[in-house]
Amino acid sequence: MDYYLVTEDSIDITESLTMIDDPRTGAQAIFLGTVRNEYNGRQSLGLYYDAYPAMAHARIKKIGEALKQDFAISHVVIIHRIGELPVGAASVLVAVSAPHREAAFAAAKAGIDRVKQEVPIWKKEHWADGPSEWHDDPSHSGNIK
Amino acid sequence: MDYYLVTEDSIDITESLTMIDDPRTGAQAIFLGTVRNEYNGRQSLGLYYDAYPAMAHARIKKIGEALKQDFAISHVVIIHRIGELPVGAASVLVAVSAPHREAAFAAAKAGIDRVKQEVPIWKKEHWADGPSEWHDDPSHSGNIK
Amino acid sequence: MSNAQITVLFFSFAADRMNAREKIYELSTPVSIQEFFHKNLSASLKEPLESWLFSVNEEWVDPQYHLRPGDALAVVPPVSGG
Amino acid sequence: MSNAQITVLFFSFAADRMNAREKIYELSTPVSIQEFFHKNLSASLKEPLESWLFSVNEEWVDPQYHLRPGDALAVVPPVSGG
Repeated sequence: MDYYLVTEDSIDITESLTMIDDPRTGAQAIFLGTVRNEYNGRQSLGLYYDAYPAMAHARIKKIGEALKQDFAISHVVIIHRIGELPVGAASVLVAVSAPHREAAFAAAKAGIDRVKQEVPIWKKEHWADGPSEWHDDPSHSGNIK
Repeated sequence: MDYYLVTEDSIDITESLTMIDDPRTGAQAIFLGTVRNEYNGRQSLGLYYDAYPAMAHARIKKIGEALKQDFAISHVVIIHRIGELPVGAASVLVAVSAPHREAAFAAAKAGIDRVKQEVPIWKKEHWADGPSEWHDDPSHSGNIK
Repeated sequence: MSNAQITVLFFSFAADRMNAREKIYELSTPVSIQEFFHKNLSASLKEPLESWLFSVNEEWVDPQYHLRPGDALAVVPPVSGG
Repeated sequence: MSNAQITVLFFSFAADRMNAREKIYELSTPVSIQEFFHKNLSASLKEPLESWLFSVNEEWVDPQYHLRPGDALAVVPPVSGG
């Protein structure tokens, strides 16, 4: 089955694998994004993810449906966690199953690329040594592109 | 940590993710191979995996070490299950963690490609409608390349 | 909400600059997002119109879209999910 | 195992054709894998020398390798893991 979720709960990887499970598929490619302890060399204590939940869910679903059109894959799960996330926590999962591995890898890669570019979700970096800052805020300190 | 295993036990994905976990990594790419219910259109009941265990383990370790040389990744886990595997069972896992997703995907893809080409492991297809056959046996029925 | 009102949603640093995640505005006359932005939002949001994306009722729209009573307009900064 | 013996390991369809996963052979004189193959294995394994890979003591070797007493030679079909 396909499944799309924007949630404040932790991401259940085992359950996601069960959802893409299919006896016709031999290849599962999974991307898991986690919160890092640094950004551009500056220490971070974690991230806060803001979202426009209804649009984020709709966009994630649209991305999943496009992946099924564009690649020879069988099932897709995309989950994005929002809210306060400590270092090490999983923020995003893209899992696809396919008969063959080339399509599985290509779809998982395209899926996470599109999630990062298109889904209305924003992250705020909790710096260890200063005030928290939103990514891509033009008025920030310069540590975030 | 890095971890390499050839085993008759089922593959523990959650444990593998714990092994590649690292606060410096933001990207985990995982490939999971599972036993399909068909091969080239012919129905299958499962696979038997034969191995030269000591060489298979050494080769898998060598592949993992090469991935760490060739890609900007932090940790690698490669596990290959052998023995009798029913349809749906996981036969192989390649999991890598990296600061960034491009390296994680490229390394996981290269890893599974090399596992399939270089590791002394052989599979026998249990056809639903006829005698079992080894893959790549020149004297087989023609259903396996 | 009266018939002549719209809801405006703010996210990320737009919410910080507006000191609000949601505001109600009166629509006195039909206006485009662009006109509405310059009249009501520009001073607080600071960044120019081109810095933002806009959606109305959860669909992306361009700044020429004419707001209608009851619309939910969202002011969307560059996304940074993942 | 006497000093003049080697062990030969067979896998996959090589094991089926030899009806064994492991056999002990006497090494009367020093021989290359190629010579050993043609004398002892070729008839049962059926496929020509070029169809197989060989390892000795878990290292890949070519058919010109000269077998030594105590060696563990493996006859390795094309791999098909994954």
